[in-house]
Amino acid sequence: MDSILNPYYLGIVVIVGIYVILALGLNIVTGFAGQVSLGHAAFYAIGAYTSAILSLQGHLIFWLALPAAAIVTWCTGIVLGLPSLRVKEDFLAIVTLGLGLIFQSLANNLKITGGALGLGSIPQPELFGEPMSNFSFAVMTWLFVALAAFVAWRALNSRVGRAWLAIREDELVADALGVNTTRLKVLAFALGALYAGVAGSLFAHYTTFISADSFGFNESATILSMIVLGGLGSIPGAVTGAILLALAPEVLRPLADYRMLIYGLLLVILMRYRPQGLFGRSKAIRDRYAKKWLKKGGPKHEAAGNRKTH
Amino acid sequence: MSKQIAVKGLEVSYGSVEAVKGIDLDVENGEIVTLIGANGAGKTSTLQAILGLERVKAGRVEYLGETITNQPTHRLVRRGLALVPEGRHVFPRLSVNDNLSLGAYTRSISKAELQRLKEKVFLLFPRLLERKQQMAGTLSGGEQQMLAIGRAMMLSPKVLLLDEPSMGLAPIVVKSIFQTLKRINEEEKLTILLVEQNAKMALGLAGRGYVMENGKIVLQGSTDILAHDPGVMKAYLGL
Amino acid sequence: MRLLETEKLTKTFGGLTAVSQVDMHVDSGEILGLIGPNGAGKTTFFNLISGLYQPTAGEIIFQNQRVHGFKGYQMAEAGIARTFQNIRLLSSLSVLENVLLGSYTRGKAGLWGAILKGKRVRDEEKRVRQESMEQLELVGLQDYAHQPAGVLSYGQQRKLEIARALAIYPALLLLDEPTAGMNAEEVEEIMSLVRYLKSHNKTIVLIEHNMHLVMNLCERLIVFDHGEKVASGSPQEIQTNPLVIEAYLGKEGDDE
Amino acid sequence: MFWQQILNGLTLGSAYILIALGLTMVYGILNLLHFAHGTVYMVGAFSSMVAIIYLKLPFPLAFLLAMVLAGLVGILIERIAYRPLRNAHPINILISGIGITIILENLFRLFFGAQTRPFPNVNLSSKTYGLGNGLSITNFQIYILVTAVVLVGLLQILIKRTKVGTALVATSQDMKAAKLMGIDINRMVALTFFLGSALAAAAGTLVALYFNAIYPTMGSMPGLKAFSVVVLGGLGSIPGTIIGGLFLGVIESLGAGYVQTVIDANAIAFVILILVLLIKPTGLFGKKIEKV
Repeated sequence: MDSILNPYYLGIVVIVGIYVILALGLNIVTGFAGQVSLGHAAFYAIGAYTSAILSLQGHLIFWLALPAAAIVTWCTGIVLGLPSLRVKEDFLAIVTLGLGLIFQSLANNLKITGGALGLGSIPQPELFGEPMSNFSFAVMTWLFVALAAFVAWRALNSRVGRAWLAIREDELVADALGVNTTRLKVLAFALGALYAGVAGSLFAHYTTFISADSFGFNESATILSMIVLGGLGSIPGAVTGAILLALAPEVLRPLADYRMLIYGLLLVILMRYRPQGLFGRSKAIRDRYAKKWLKKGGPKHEAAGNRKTH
Repeated sequence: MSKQIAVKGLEVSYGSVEAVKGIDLDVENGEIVTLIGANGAGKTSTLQAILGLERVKAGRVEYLGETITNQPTHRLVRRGLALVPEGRHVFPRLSVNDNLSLGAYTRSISKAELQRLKEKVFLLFPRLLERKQQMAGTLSGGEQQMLAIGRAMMLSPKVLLLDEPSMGLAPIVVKSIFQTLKRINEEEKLTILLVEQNAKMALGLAGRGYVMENGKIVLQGSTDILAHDPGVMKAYLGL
Repeated sequence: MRLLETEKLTKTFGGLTAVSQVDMHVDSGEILGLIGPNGAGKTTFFNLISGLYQPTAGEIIFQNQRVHGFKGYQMAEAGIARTFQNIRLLSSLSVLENVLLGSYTRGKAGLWGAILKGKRVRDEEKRVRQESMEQLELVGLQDYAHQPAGVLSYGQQRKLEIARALAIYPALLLLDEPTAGMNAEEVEEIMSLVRYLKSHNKTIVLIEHNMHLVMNLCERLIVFDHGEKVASGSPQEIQTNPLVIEAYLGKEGDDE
Repeated sequence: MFWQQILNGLTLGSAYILIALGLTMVYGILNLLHFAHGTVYMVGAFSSMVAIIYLKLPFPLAFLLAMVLAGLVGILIERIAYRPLRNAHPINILISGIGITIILENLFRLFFGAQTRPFPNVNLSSKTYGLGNGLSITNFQIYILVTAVVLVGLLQILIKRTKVGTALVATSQDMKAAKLMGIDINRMVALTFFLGSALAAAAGTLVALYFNAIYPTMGSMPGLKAFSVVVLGGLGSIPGTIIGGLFLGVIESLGAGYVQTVIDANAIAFVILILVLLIKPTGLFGKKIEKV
């Protein structure tokens, strides 16, 4: 019992929980709606900085700063989603990658974000007038995880969720069936951003110090790897993938210098031998991409009725 | 007569779906053989498997008496096996002329010989000569089909495999293309294996035929007999 | 009554004119056939009137309303549904889910409603499921409702696409080569489905290469060639139109 | 001052072009975003260094050897990380590329350490030539500009004038049809990776020489920026990439002086990219893709 309440382990529990929320959010954007984002960390950063700045300069308590961060990221998601989501697929991946780098760069240079020094002394949350213990913070984080998973599940199994899947599978068909694809894509983007905002706020108030280094391209790539490892579009997959990859650096810590090397190897091996992820519905998704491939005339099958049209 | 192509117990599958379930088929020197059947019957898979574009799961493919099962496509092409694929697959942003040159890519021939081969193609399809410098992607469907066949002829193939050359073309264009195929077969003594959904046209052109359903060959024989088979008449000729 | 009308509808891609100055109309309750060689612009024309392409010039009038510049989803909301020549089902979703998507325009539930899932949202979900099952029954696929759409046979997939389009409850149904690649038996089934829809006052425009079907089913035909409307009239008129014979059908006689 | 910035920008742009051409060619033939390309640039710089220090090769030979070595590494990356995934989801391929990046960066870190090293002494000292009106150019800048022109020219000749170049073009237009012409697809893919990686290695070596700095993560930012060049140029278009590279180099060079207080020079590339895509979602030279 003693060892579980050890702050080091509790810290890991909190950080893993934060990653799960991040992964659940990106899973809505990429897994449900099929929009590849390589800049998810930007929203994570916006959430963290908003919450930190509101507490430090606006003297807002955590319980108000967190929802404020969520609203700000939701709105930023809409504002950034509207123009970015006009471009498709590979273009979108690069645009979101760019957004991530731009925000990191802003955080590094603006006064309000503390520039390269970052922001410190972010107040820890209080509960009933007392500072929250590490244990209660961990419990609270995982309550947010549960809420995030529940919301994602409700959203998926609804009219809106079906429209997302339609966009993911075939945007043109979604359009022809009456789905306002731009609106729905922006909606997914905003909801994913909101999740990242919550995660960012939790992160800021847990570590009490944030700097632009925590929100770079590597962070975005890690979150994406989590949902791919779990299986794109799968909620249990996003949770499992996030837990595994967030724990990996801790588990591999004894290997010291070889840690990142092994992490890289793991990614390559997993993509090769389990491309559909742990919870992936392999066939269907692969078939779909086989078709995309086929348009270029690659190998693969006759796929019933795969006629070219114009 | 010798066998140009012999397929024995051929099986092809995609994951758990079996597309071709053990078929036998052969094509003899100088004849036109057709393989007809509805969409999804496994015809295209059969052709692709012969040419190494699909993996053969079981069975054997022989070409000129030699086993060629699962050999890489580019090697089979070098040995004189040409396929005109479904959907034509011309190189859209290359000129008609360049498309034809690529047809002879594997052959080490002189410029003059290359030119002679192209002229032969232009004799078969005069329309292509008119559009020699045009990008292939801007040709009409029928012209693209002519180009695809002409491009395959640049190989001076020993066997020509055609996958649904009639697809999506106006009846009048199909007729003209089939007449040219007949001419090629007669003048060049070229062996042809033709996969078609348009059973009426295919049976009219070929000497022998196979009928494929759900991955199996259900009927075979001379096209005269097949064309009068009640089952074929109902299912494929709409009579 | 005029349901749809186009005036000088034109679409160019770069320098290529795919559809050129097409005037046509569709009356309520009729079955209209579009024929012509591949590349004649029939599918492009469909893409224009279903909003997937934006016209370069010309007008589209649907139910007496100018729908110029409408996107695909707006056309669907207005009541135009379509199928695709190359079957575009969402193959990893179930058969029922595919049809449910068709009923998207007839639901209201938004994101927050879906998350809170109040009574109204629950009732709506129940209603669209029921209606979707009815569409499946109409095309005879109710037994496959919970299978992934990808496992259906080719002919069944075409029917599912029609069921999905019907779930929009469209005023106008566009079918792009509904019998392509089907055997004679399946073609018959599609024909009787189309007849059934007609008897229920649906308006249908179809692109088809199967002359047997076109001549038997359509009341009126329009012939496309090189992006232009070259002829229109009853099947009998079209069959005897010398222009059409020369460009498309080939001379009678050498057909046999 | 303005013209000086333009000149510096053109130099920078030439380096971008050399890196980005590999990405463009790979995208053209396989439709994939090659995320490990930046590390090949790093491998090139390190290979030159090793060749100069340990093999005692003169600079030009070391330069060529580095191009060949990096080319081989490029082929190897395709074999290991991409070929087994040819039918997979693009995101899988992307992550596989990121995995390779992590592996290579850490391998080089283990061997050479994480610190920044100077470029080895090659008896080349920096010289500055005045061009009048306060305009000046260094010999290193001249090397970069000349190398870029020569290499891009050679590449154009290979693609436009040779049989193998036509085969490469054919493969990028329609892979299945290319097979049916008897073209060995895998060799074409390998050739593409070889050429692209060799160009990146050339850029890596020259930039390392120019800035006198080599370190294991030196490729990550140029690699990411090269993506913005490729997208600016319209994904898969070689002329587009060339103009995109020069455009970005110049703008970045001009902009650096003015916006440095808000945003790093590195992020300017992406601000421009996003602005361009807002106006033209398919990039400066992208073909409008309408698919139904």
